[in-house]
Amino acid sequence: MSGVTVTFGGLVALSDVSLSVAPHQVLGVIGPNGAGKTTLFNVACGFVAPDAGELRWRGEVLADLRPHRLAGLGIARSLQDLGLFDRMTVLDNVLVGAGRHVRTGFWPALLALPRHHRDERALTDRALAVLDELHIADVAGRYAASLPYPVRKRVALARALVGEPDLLLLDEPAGGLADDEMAEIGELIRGLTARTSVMLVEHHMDLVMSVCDDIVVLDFGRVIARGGPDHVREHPAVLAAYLGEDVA
Amino acid sequence: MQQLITTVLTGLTLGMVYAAFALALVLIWRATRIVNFAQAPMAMITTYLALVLIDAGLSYWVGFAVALVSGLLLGALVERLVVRHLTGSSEINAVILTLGLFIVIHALAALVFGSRYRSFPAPFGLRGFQVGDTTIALTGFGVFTIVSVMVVMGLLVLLFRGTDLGLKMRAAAFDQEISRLLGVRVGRMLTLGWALAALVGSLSGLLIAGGGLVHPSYMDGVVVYGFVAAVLGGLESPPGAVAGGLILGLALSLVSGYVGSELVPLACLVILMAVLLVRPGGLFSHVRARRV
Amino acid sequence: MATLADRVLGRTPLRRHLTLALLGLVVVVVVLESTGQFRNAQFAAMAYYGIAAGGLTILIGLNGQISLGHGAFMAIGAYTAALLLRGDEPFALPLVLLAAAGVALAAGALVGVAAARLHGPYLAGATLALAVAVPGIPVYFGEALGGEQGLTVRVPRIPDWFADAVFFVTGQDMSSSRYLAYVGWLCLIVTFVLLANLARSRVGRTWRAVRDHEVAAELAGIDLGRARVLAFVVSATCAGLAGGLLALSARIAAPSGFTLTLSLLLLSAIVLGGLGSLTGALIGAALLTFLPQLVTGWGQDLGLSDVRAAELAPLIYGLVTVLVVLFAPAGIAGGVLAARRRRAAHHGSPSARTDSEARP
Amino acid sequence: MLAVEDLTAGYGPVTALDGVSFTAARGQITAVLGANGAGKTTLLRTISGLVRPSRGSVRLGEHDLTTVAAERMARLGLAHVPEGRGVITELTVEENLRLGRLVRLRRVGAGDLDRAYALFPALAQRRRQSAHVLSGGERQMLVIARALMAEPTVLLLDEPSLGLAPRIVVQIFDLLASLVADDGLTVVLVEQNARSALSIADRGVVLNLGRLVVSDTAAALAGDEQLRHAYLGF
Amino acid sequence: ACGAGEERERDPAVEGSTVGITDDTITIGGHFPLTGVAAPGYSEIPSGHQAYYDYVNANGGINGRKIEFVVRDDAYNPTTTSQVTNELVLNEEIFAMVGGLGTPTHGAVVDFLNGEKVPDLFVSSGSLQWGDQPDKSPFTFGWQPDYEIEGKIIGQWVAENLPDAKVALFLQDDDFGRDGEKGVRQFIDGQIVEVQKYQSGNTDVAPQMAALQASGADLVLGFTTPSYTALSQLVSLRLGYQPKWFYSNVGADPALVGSLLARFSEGAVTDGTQLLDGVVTTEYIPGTDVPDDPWMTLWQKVWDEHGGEGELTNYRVFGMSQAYTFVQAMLAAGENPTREGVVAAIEKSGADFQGPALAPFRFSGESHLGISGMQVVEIKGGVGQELTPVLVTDIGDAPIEEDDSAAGDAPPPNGIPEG
Ligand SMILES: Nc1ncnc2c1ncn2[C@@H]1O[C@H](COP(=O)(O)OP(=O)(O)OP(=O)(O)O)[C@@H](O)[C@H]1O
Ligand SMILES: Nc1ncnc2c1ncn2[C@@H]1O[C@H](COP(=O)(O)OP(=O)(O)OP(=O)(O)O)[C@@H](O)[C@H]1O
Ligand SMILES: [Mg+2]
Ligand SMILES: [Mg+2]
Repeated sequence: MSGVTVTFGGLVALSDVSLSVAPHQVLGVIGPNGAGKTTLFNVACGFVAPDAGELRWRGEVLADLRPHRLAGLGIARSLQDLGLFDRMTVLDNVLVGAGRHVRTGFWPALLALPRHHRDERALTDRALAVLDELHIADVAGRYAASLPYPVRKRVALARALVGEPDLLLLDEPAGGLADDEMAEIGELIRGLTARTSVMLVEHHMDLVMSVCDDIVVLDFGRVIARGGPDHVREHPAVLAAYLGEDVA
Repeated sequence: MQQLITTVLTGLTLGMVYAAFALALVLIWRATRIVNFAQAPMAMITTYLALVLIDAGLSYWVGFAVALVSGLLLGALVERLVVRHLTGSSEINAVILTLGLFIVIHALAALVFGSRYRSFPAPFGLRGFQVGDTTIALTGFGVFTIVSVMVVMGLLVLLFRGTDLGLKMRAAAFDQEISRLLGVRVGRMLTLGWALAALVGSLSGLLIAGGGLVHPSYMDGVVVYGFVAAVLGGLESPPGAVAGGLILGLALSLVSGYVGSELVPLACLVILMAVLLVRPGGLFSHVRARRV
Repeated sequence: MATLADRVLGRTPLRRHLTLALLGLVVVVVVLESTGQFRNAQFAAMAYYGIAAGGLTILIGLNGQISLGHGAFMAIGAYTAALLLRGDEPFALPLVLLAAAGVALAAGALVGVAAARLHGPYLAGATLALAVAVPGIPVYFGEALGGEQGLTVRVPRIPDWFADAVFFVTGQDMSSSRYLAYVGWLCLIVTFVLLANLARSRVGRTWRAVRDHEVAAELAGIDLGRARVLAFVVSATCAGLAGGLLALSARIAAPSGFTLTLSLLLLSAIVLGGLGSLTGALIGAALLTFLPQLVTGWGQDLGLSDVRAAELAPLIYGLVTVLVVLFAPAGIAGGVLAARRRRAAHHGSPSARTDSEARP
Repeated sequence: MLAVEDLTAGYGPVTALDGVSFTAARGQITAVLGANGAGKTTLLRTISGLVRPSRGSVRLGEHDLTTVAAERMARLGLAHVPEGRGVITELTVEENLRLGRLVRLRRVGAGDLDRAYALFPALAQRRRQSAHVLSGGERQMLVIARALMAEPTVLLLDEPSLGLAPRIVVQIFDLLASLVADDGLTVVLVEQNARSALSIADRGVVLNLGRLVVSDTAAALAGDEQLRHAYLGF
Repeated sequence: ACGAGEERERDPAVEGSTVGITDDTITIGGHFPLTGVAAPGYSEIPSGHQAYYDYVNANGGINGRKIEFVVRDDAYNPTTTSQVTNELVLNEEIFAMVGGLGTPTHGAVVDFLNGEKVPDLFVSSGSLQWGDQPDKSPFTFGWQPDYEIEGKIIGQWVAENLPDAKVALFLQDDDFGRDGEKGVRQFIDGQIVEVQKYQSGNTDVAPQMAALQASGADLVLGFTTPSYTALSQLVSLRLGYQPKWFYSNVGADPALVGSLLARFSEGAVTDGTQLLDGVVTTEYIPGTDVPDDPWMTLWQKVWDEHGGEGELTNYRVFGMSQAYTFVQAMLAAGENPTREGVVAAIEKSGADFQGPALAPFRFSGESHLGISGMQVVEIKGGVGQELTPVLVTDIGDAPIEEDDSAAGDAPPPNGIPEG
C-alpha cells in the first residue's frame, strides 16, 4: 500500500499513507479515534476507492478492487461490529467464509449432485476443524444471535480464518472483551502468524504491545510514527496524540 | 398547442394529487418506518364519511372537516389497536399487515357503503378558467388542490426540520429503545405519526374524490402512483414526494395523451427504474457512502 | 449424529429430497384419484399458486428481497404458454412449460439486474410498478397478444401413454382437470425438490448470508449483485412456470388475470403460510385456493346476499392475514413448528437475539 | 442515591440477574464489574426500565423506579449510555445531541451544544453530517456527549471506553470525576477494564452469573488478590 | 391401442344432459364481478335475474320446477372465472350458465363449457365471439346486440344526419371499443378525425379529451361505460369542450349517468340529467327512463315484490330482461328439458321469442348472435326521444333495415313468457 489518500468531502481521512505487511508478521495500526484506521482497512478491502495511491498484493497492483474479490485473493477481514449472519447457525456462518474453497457452482447445487455433496462435506470438515481450534465446536449448531458476546467474537474470527487467508485484517478484535478473554485472543493471534500475516487495529495497548511485531500510528490520516512496540510506546508524538501522557 | 397546455395542466393537477398521497406515505415512513398500503382504503373510508354527511344535507366543508378529523382518529386507532402489536421487526411482516388492513377496510366499506359509483362534490367550480375565449384546463378545485398540497408539504418540512416534535418522531421511528432512554414517549410518537399520516391521507382522498366519482376501489390506482411518487422522491423527503408526484403526473399525462393510455403503467415503471438506477435511494436521498 | 429422519429419508440432501418427493407423489396420486373433478381443478390451482409461492419464498425468505410484482412474471409465463399452444400444431406440453419458465427467467434476469441495487421500500416500489406495467403490454400489442380479451388457451390432448399409465395404476379414466392437476403437481414436486436442493446448498447459504449482513457476505467473497440476481431469476422462473400452468388451467391469458392483486395475494400467502419454508408456501397456496370458496359458502349458508357473501371472502382473508401477522409472525408453518419445539424441549437454548449486540 | 434491592430479571427462560442488591451513593462512582455475560448490562437495563424485573425494586431517593417506564426515567434525571454505540445513525450529529437535551428544554439555552463540541472537537466538525459517517470511537463520544446533554443526576454508563483511544478514555474518566465532585452526580459505571474502572470508582460491585459476588469499596476490591484473579481478570 | 382419451368421448356421464334438473328444480349459475373495480354497476345484474326467477318461482316455476340461480363472484378476473365456473359446473352441477359477464372473463370458460356440453346462455357482453361461430361453440349464445351492429347503426345515422360533422371516437380499449369502431367505420370512415382510447381503471381521461378537443371534432362517439361517460362529460366541462355527444347504449344510461353528474352541474339546477340533454344514444330494451312502458311496469312490479335492497336500475332491468329470455328458452325446450334440448329449442324458435327487446334475436343454426338491432334516441330531460325507427342488421356487410316486428310487444299478463 503506498501513497494512499482518501478524502470525504472536505475531510482528509487518509493522507499519503504507505505501509506494508511482511509475511507471518503482525502489523498493528493504532491512532486516535477518527484517525482513519477503519478507513485504511476499507481501502484495503475495496469498500473505499482511494483518491490517490495504489495497493499491491504479492507484488501485483490491485486496480479497481471490489470487496467480494478479496476472499479469492486470500485476504480476510473481521468487522469492527462483528457482522455475523444472525439467522444462520454458527456452522453455516463459518461455511460462508469458506466459500473460497468451493469449486462446484449453481447447477450441481440445484440438482444436488454428489459432487456438490462431496464438496460440502469437505467444507464442513474444514469449518469444524477451525471451530474446534477456537474451542467453539460445541456451539456449531446454535444460531449466531443467541450466543454470548465473546463466543460471537470467536465465530467472527473463525469465519475469517476458515478461508485460510494469507492476510488477515482484524478491526478491534478485543473490543468489549474482559481482560482474560482478551489475553486468550492475543495468544490466538500470535499463533496465527504461523500461517498468515495479520493487520490489527486495536485500542487496547496491552494487547497491541504484546502481539504486534510492528506498529504504525495514524493521526488525522497521517502516519506519525512507525516501528516496534518499544519504539512507538516512547514516541512523543504518539504519547501526545494517542496514549495521553500518563498512560503507557 | 392548447392540447399541450391542457395535458400539462391536468398532469400537474394530477401530480399534486399523487403528491398528496405520497406525502402521507412519507410522513408515516419517517415516523414509523412502515410503508402503509392501507392508507388508501383508510382515506376512502373517511371520504365516504364525508359523503354521507354531505348527502344528509350538510355543507361540503363540514364533510371535509369531519373526514380530516376522522382520518386523524382512524390513524391513531389503527396504530393503537393493530400496528402496535406487530412483534418482530421483519419489514415484510409490516407490509403484509398493512395489506391485510387494506383488504379488510376495503371489504368493510363495500359491505357498508355498497359498491356503486357515487359522485363527490367539489367546493369550487369545475369549469376551467376562461382566458379570452379559450378555456384553461385549470379549475377552482384544481387550484385548491395545488395550494393545499403545497401547504401540507410546507408544514411537514417545518415539522421535521424545525421542531423537536419532528425530531422525536423520527428518532422513535429509527430506534425505539434509544429514544426511550432519551425520554421520548415512543408509543405516543408512533400514534401521532399514524394519526397525522392518516390525516394527510384523508386530505388526499378528498382531493382525489372532489368533482369525481367514488366507489370502494377509487383509491386503488393512487396507491401505486402515490407510492411510486414517494419512492421517486426518496421516501424521506416531503419536497421529494411533491417533486415525485409532479414528475409522475406530468409524464403520465403526456404519455397518456400522446402515446397511449395503456402504456401509462409501463411509463411509470420506466421512469422509476431510470431514476432508481441512477439514484437507488430516490431523487432527494442524501448519499450514504459509509458501509463499514 | 444420525437422526431417525436421516436414517429413513437418506442422508444426502438429494436422497432425502427424492424420498420426500416420491412420498409426495404417492399422496398426490391418492388424493387426485379419490376426489372429483372439481377438487382436481382446485388442486391444479393450488399447484400453480404453490410453485409461484415457493419461488417467492426463496426470494424473500432466503434472500431478503421483497417483490410485490411476481404476478408480472406469471403473466409472462402465461402468455408464453398461450402463444405456444395457439397454433394448429401446438408444441408439446413439457416444451411449453419449459418455455414459459425460460422466458420468465430471461425477464427475471433483466429485472433482477436492476433490482439488485435496490433495497426495502425502493425495491418494493419498483416491483409494484412492474406488477402494474406488465399487463399493459399485451394491450399495447393487441394484435399479437389479444389485447384486453387475452389469448384463449386450448388444453392439449392428454397423451395416450399418460392416460394409459394412470389407468393401469388406478383403474380410472383421466379427465382433463385431473390431467392438469397431475401436470401441476408433477411440476410442483420437481420445482420443490430443486428449490429444496438449492436452499440446503451452498447457493442457499450464500443467499441467507446476503440477507443477514451484506458487508460481511461481501467480505466472504460473495458477489452481492450476482447472488441477488440469481435469487431473483430463480424465483421469476418459478413464477413463469406457475404462470404457464395457470394459463392451462384457466384456459386463458388475459391482462385482467394478472392485476396487482395477484402479486399481493401471493406475497401475503407466503407470509401467512410461513416465510422461508416451502411447506409454508404450500400452506399459503392452499389458503389462496380453498379459503375464498369456503368463506363464500359460509356466507351463503348464513343467508347473506350474493354480493355480501362475495365481500365476505376478502374480509375473512384480510382478517386472517392481520391476525396471523400479529399473533403468529412466523406464519402458520412457523407457528406450528414453534409450538412443537416448545413442547419438545424445555431445556432448549434461547434463540432470542441480544438486541444490543445485533444493532449495526 | 440509587438503591437496588433483590433485583431479578431475565430474558424468557434465562435468568440474567438474580437477587442483586446494592446502593450507589450520590456523588460517587460505583463500578459494576464481572466477566462477559455476568449480567452487568442487564442490571443497567433493568434499572432504566428497559427490562422489567421479575422481582425486587429500584429506588432513586424517595422515588420508586421499579415500575416506571423507560421514557420517564430521563425526566427523573437518569441517563443511560447503552452498550455498543447507541447513536441513531440516520440522524445528524447535532440532531442526536438535540435529542439528548429534549428532557430539559425549558431550563437551558443553546450554549450547551457548544459545550459538547468543546468536549469532543471531533464531533464539532461533523455537526451537520449524518452520524452514519462517524468512526466507531466518534460514535461512542457522541453517545456520551448526548447523555451529558440532559444534565442528569444519575448516569448509567455501559462500557463507555469501548473503542475509545486511551487518551480519550482518560479524558472521559477525568470528566466523570469532576462531574461527580462538582455537581454531585451519581455514576454507575460498567467496565470490562476492571483495573482502570476501580482506579476512579469509589465503590465496586462484582457480578457473576447474574448474582452479586461482593460489594465493597474500590480500594478493597482492588486489593483483594483472590477476587481479582477469580472475577476481574487482572 | 385403445387410449383412455378416446374412451372418454364415449363416456356416458356427459350424456346425462339433464344435469342440474330434478323434478322440482332447475339449477343454473352465473359469474359476475361482485367485488373489485368492475363491481360498481355490474354487481346489480344478478340481482335482477334473481328477482325475476323468484317471481317465476312464486308463480309456479317452469313447468313446476323452481329455478335456483347460483351466483359466483369472479372479480372480473378470468382466472377466477375459470375457478368459479369449475365450481358451478362440477360442484354445483348447474344445468346451464346464464348471463356470465365480461369478454375476457367469459372467454376463459367458453371452451370448457362447450367441452362439458353446458348450455352457455346469453352472455352479458356484446362481443361477437359468443355467436358468430356456432359450430365452434355450439352451446354458447349471445344476448345483447353486438358492438359491431351497434357501431354500424350509429355510423349510418351519423352519415345520414350529420354528414359534415368532424367525428372523433372515444373508445374503451377492448373489444367493446374495437368492434364498435369497426362498425362505425363502415359508414363514416372519412369523417373520423381522431380516435382516443381509455383504459378502464385509469380515471384520468383528461389527456384523451384534450386530444379530442385539439382535433377540432364537433361530434364525439363514445363507446364507454357509464362512469366514463360521466368522466368525459366532467372533463369536457373543465376544458370548455362542447361537441355533440353520441354514446353507445352501454354508457348512456340517463338515470345512472345523470345521478353521477347530479352534483356537478353548477347554478340552481341540480338535476344532473340536464348535462346530458341533447346527447344521442341507442336503445334496444326499454329502461328506467320510460317507467310507463308495459315492460317497465312489469319489471317494477317484479322488483317491488321480489327485489332486494336498492332501487330498480337499468342494470337490474338488463338482468330481468335476460332472465325473461332464459325462462322463455326453457319453456321452449318442453316439459322435460335437456341441455341439448334447450340449445336446439333456441336455434329453432329463438328468432321468434317475444320479449322486451325492440328487435328480434338472430338465433338460428348458423348464428348464435343475440338481439339484431336498436333505435337511435336523443336524451331530453332524462328520457330518450326516438330519432329513428328500430333498425336491424347483422354483422359484416348485411344491410340496415327498419323493423317493426317487435313493436308494441307487451308482456303477457302474468309476466311469464308463454311456452
Ligand atoms: N463516508 C464517510 N463520509 C464522511 N466522513 C467519513 C466517512 N467515512 C469515514 N469518515 C470520517 O473519516 C474519519 C476516519 O474514520 P475511521 O473510521 O477510519 O476512523 P478510525 O481510525 O477507525 O476510528 P475509530 O478508532 O474511532 O474506529 C472519521 O473522522 C470519520 O468520521
Ligand atoms: N436479549 C437477550 N435474550 C436472551 N438472553 C440474553 C439477552 N441479553 C442478554 N442475555 C443473556 O443474559 C446474560 C447476561 O447478559 P448481559 O448482557 O447482562 O451480560 P454482561 O455482563 O453485560 O456481559 P458483557 O460483558 O458481554 O456485556 C447472558 O447469559 C446473556 O447471554
Ligand atoms: Mg474504526
Ligand atoms: Mg454488557
